[in-house]
Amino acid sequence: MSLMTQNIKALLGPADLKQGSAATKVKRFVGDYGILIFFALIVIFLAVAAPNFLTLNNLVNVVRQSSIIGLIALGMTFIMITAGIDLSVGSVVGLAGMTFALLAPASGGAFWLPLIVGLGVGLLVGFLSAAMVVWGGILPFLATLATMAIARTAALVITDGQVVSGLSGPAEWLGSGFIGPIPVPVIIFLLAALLCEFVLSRTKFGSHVYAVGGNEESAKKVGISTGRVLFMVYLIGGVTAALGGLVLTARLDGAAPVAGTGYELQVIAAVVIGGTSLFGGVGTIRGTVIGVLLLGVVMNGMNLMGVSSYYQQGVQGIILVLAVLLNRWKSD
Amino acid sequence: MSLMTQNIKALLGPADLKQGSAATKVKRFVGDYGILIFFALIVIFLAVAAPNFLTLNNLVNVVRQSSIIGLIALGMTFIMITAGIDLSVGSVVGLAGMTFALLAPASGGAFWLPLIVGLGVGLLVGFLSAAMVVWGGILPFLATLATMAIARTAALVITDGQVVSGLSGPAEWLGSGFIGPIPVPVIIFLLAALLCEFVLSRTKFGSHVYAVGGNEESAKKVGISTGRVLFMVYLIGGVTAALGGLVLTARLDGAAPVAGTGYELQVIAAVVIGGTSLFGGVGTIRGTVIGVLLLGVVMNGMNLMGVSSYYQQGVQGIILVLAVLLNRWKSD
Amino acid sequence: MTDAPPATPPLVALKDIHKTFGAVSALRGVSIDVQPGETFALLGDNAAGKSTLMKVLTGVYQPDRGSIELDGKRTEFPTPSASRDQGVEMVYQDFALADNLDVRTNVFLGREPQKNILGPFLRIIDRKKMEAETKRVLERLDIPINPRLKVKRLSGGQRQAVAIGRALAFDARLIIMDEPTANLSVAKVDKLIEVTQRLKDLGIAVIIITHRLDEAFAVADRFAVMRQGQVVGRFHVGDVTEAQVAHLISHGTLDDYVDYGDGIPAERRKIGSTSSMDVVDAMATRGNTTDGSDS
Amino acid sequence: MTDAPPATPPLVALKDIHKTFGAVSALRGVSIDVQPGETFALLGDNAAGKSTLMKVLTGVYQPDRGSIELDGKRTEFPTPSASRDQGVEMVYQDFALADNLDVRTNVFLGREPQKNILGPFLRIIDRKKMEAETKRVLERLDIPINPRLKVKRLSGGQRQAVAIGRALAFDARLIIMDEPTANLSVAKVDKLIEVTQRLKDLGIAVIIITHRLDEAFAVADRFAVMRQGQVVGRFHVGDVTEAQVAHLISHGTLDDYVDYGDGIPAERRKIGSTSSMDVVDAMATRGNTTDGSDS
Amino acid sequence: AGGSNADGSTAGTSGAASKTYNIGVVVLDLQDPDLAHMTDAMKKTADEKGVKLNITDSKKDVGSELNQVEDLLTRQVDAVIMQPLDGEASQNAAKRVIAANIPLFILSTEFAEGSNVGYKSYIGVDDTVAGEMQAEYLNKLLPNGGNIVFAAGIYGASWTDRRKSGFDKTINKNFKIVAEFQAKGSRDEAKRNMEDTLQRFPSGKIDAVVANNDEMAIGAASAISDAGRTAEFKAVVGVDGTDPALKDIKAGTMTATVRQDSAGQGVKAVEVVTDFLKGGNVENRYTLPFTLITKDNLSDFLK
Ligand SMILES: Nc1ncnc2c1ncn2[C@@H]1O[C@H](COP(=O)(O)OP(=O)(O)OP(=O)(O)O)[C@@H](O)[C@H]1O
Ligand SMILES: Nc1ncnc2c1ncn2[C@@H]1O[C@H](COP(=O)(O)OP(=O)(O)OP(=O)(O)O)[C@@H](O)[C@H]1O
Ligand SMILES: [Mg+2]
Ligand SMILES: [Mg+2]
Repeated sequence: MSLMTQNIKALLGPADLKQGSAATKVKRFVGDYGILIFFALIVIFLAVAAPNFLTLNNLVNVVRQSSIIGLIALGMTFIMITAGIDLSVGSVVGLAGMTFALLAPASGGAFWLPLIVGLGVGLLVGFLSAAMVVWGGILPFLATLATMAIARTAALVITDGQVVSGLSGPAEWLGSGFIGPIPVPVIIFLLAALLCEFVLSRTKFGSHVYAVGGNEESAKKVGISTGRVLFMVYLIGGVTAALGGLVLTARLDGAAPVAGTGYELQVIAAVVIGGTSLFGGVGTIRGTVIGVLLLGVVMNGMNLMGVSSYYQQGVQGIILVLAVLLNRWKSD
Repeated sequence: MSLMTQNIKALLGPADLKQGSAATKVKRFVGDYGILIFFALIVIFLAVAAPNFLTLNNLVNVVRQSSIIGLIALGMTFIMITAGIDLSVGSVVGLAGMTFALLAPASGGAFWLPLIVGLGVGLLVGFLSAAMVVWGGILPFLATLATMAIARTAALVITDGQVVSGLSGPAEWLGSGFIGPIPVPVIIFLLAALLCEFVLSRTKFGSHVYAVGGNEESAKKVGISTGRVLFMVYLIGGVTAALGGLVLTARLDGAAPVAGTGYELQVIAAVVIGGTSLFGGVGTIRGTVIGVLLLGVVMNGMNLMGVSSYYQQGVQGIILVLAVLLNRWKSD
Repeated sequence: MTDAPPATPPLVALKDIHKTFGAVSALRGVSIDVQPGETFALLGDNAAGKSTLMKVLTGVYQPDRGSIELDGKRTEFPTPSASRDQGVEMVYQDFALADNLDVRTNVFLGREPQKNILGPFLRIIDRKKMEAETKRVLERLDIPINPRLKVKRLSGGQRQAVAIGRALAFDARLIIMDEPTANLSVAKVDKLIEVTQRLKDLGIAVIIITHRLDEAFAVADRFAVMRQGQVVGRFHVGDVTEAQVAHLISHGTLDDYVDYGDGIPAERRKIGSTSSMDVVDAMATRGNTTDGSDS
Repeated sequence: MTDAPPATPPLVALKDIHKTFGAVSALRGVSIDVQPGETFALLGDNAAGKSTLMKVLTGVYQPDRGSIELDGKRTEFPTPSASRDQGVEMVYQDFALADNLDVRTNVFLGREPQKNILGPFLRIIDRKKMEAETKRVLERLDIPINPRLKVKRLSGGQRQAVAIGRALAFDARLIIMDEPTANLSVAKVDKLIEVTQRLKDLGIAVIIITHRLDEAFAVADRFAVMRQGQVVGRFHVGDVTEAQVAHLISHGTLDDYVDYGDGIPAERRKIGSTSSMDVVDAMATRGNTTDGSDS
Repeated sequence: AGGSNADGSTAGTSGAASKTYNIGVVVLDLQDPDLAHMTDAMKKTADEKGVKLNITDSKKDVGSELNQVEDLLTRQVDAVIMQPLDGEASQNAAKRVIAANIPLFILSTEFAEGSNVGYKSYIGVDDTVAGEMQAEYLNKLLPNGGNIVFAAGIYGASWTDRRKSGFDKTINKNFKIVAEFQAKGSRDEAKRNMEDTLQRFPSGKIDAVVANNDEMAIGAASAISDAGRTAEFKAVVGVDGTDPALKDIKAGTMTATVRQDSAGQGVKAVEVVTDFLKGGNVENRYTLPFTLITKDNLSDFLK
């Protein structure tokens, strides 16, 4: 409970020196909360301009849609804070989802088994990436480009390019069920986000993640086992991507081997909008959550307003720039 | 002429301290030439294993296929050495090619006009990216993600999603012509590569590109106008991507608004295989050229050997890892 | 504590400079001036604002308030390049080197010598010349370094030498050195002192920031002492003792200074007393309250 | 130049250490040993190999040849964490700070204190404790810094203080300080000397690398002089003069040392001579052969 | 199919038995389930016929398509079966084959009207017809029209453009497309877009969903049933006739699909090419029919 309140306090802003002139204060406020303010502005705009936007139904809808990208983005945040990147997440979504879909009908009611195997697949791919990065000394971009190719190949070969359809009831519940008024994917996402926020901001391991990203050599010199930290983040990245894949599969009641293609770019965009630097050392889970929701709300809003698909990409690009301009204040 | 010999010398390896034990020498040799050796090994393997690989016809074919990705990779090398990235190249290929295809038939024989306008489109997108990066202080990843979206939208809107076909003869020559035994795209690529190699390794501007990527703050402190350098590299990136788009359009005798989708990843992979770091400060054009050819040869070889397309991605991934493992020696 | 107004305008004058970073006021109305050809020492405690003041002068920071005058004319340095173009060279405390580049390239960064090829319009970098000049400058500083070594491979002192070499390699009117001797060995320090004295003979002004008072007294004509973002004293070098200056640096005033006549600053007298020993005592008694094991 | 074999095994002994980087032989057979509780100074010219030797001892580098003994038992430090676990703390010459993190986090990096929540299995970082301890350590060094400031915002001396504070904040058996006073002001240097002396009283061994001979003579029991990757002299502190050591550092031998009886090293005598003035002369006459304009 | 098998065996005895023909195949996207299905069928037929297939993938990129064709030419295949990515932009690749004097067969996608690529034969369907059949189905089902949500594939891709234009031409004036989104053929994107669209239009404002392929129709249907609004929709119609779509029709979440016999096209293509190589005569066009599948005739197709 006290943990919760502390987290809420953390969400409201970083503790920092709070002295200084009024102008400085305003600037610091915008810097700290820029993306939040921007998010609020967009929500207000859509509440006015987009019919039905501000209905409970639609808001639940947006969060549910965002929860898959959101889950993947959680792990990506860890990885990017270490100055890494994971391009394989999209294909992990495909492969893990595929595994899940293949095993789920066979296992009947006991959907824990396919769930664990699916997550295991994510762990395995994360392990491969980590091994290349840590033991092979290969740049994350390339290592995960390789695992991306390998995982996608595996998904295609396993099913010979076919779609796997028809999950069992409990498995489907993962994607379409509700607990009270809240969809299951949303609950999974929120729980995972809280856990990640806790780990990243409160634990020793979290602190080391920032250290590795800030200055890997210094981190090594003070005795942090940087290899272990890197291993962990890629494993986390693999698991969250796999979890995203399971939820996606459950949501679509089937898995295509190409599912998740191109997700990596969306996920990275959301994480960066949330204030995580590609160069490592900086970033928060709460920022990522906002980044994910911001992208989700914009897409939803454009659909509600009936913006043509032709223009949607362009509008998204512009929103992106605006969001980041606000984030920039922070780095000063 | 003397310039040429110097460049060839440069291609053969960096001038460095050449003392040290025999083992050190071997290690340094492999470090300096690792990717070249690896490239040679692959070529030898394919010469034996892949029927028709070592025919003049096929070799010309491979280089011609690689020349488009190659052109784009030249500009990307500049950008990545400054620790930047350009995700918009794929959509610049689409937009510039589209412009070229729209103007080429109308201009009859004078294909210089559409050519210049096409390149101008590339410059414009590059300018947009640069403005966001330099004036807006937006991270290159996001700035170019935005220009990517904007350029793609523009291409779709201009032609309402339709393919533009039927270039005039001289325009087609750009893609399918020969000068002597050498295809025009290859000549364009080689000339552009030589020019870029010259600029990057011999001129003041080139030296500043490395400085900005190595330590932007230090570069600023010694009086380098880092903004100007960044502007230049994004303009170069825009022009080379546009040139790639023109050649692609000419080669296909038509332009689809979605042409070039996903090229950015291929290009970045080639550049990184060639030894350029995502974190900036390191890289060469000659490395990029080898990276591009390596990817091209591998794809071609797999096709000639009849490797199933399902496995091709996986094989590519593994080759990538091997190539990079060799490059890693260098950074020690 | 007052200077007689000089006949010629100062080479450079900083007037009432203010600079705030977030909640920290680094400079709170600082004015100094340096005469042409003069060697000027800027002294002060850690975090007094010395480096910040010099970065204002080289265009790295823009002051919140205050002005810069060059040869008596008000000027602005919006970028380091503007300042460098006016003949101001600086050895930064963090060296401002690009680790990925070799020594010669670092020395000539931003000022690469060029030579013509194919006529005057196509010019390339003259690496040979860079190498030769780099060798010369470093050898004369008595710190020979292979000009083709990457800077990241160098020892602490070698890095510092490259930073100093860069400032010396060009025709400057004013050379600013921010703790240039921090990582240099004894003989190298002496050499740098020599070089600085020689610069004076050539009419090149020098501002040196240092914590070694003996060095400051060996080279400087005048100096200023900063404390907490303000100047607390300006002296000609003969007017005060090292002991007095040391007192001023730590206390910001000479009012409570006691002269023992032997030149030992009051601070040093305290050595051996128990005033600030508790930190170490605390270490001895802390025991295992701090968890030292890795995660 | 020879030590009597000590009765107890040395705390740490480095034996015949070799280390080569590419073409550069940084260490060519170096042996030193440090007794428990002893303060040991490692002296030497720039690029002599001092920092490299210490990085071998803290597990940053692996030696090409040679061995490390701890309490007389042969050991290996494959990683810095292995060395730190044995109670070896080091203040690195480049500080080894993570610029993106705040002061307290840097001080406790790798050793974060934790507290239990929900039982002993769920433990979180105790930031309050980190903050309090950080404040204490830095205040006792007389360099108070807000523990929540990002390190990249700090002045040169403040950064150095954080690095020193980190080494002092834990229970060490051996503290290595690589030029810890380089960026510190006079009073802070004195404070650090005090702290070092106090460490000795507590039985904590210290290895200090410094170019300031007065500091070395003020704190050290013994010292070694390195030159070009080898040890060229080992002394007890009373056995030689500062002047002799300075000569040894620059020349690698005492054979040609001339004692003027006043303790001024031969090097300093040369000040004012014309031996190495040509660099500056060259600067004056070079004119515009070097193109200084920006591209 | 039995007949052509017999043809193959007679040709086999006519002396050319020693020669195994190599046929190059360029498919537009092997990661597409429907096309994967098709190539599987082609491989099986090839095995039966004793010819060798070299299947390559142009990965939905015209540049890569041209590369694949060039590589096939380098391998000196005896014939090329090409599934053009685009009716216009793929012509250059096709001409490359003709120029190399290798017989070319076009599978599934036709070149633009009026173009003269000298291929031996076209085997496939006319995507325009699929769109027309979707429209006719709606015209008949809802003579008074209604509001349609349209799930488009990839703008600029010929299968999308043709199916869409066939639909637009044929649908009667009483219908109105009130929303259209590009879901790139993916179930995932279609579901997301449909969810938003359902938010935008409350009950009673939409009557039908038309999708350019089955995956998108399935995604849209899934969004509708999640929202509990299945009953509102009089029609949810796709194209392809994939197994999951048939299941959805059975379950009542989809109402119809237009089956294109992808596997049948592939089999036919291999048969035609083999005939040609063995000296047989081939026609210029083999058009395979589409079939409308609804609940009524579902049992004929469900396995
Ligand atoms: N970029 C910055 N952002 C925030 N604070 C800064 C910045 N640069 C300097 N400061 C603060 O300004 C004050 C003065 O710093 P400065 O570097 O000028 O000190 P200094 O006199 O050079 O000290 P030292 O002798 O330790 O190098 C310090 O408190 C420092 O924390
Ligand atoms: N990582 C490295 N790669 C290559 N060469 C290195 C590396 N580290 C040190 N060296 C070389 O080893 C030699 C000794 O360096 P070291 O840093 O140990 O000197 P030092 O005695 O600490 O000098 P200083 O007093 O200047 O700090 C130098 O010539 C240096 O260039
Ligand atoms: Mg300073
Ligand atoms: Mg050192």
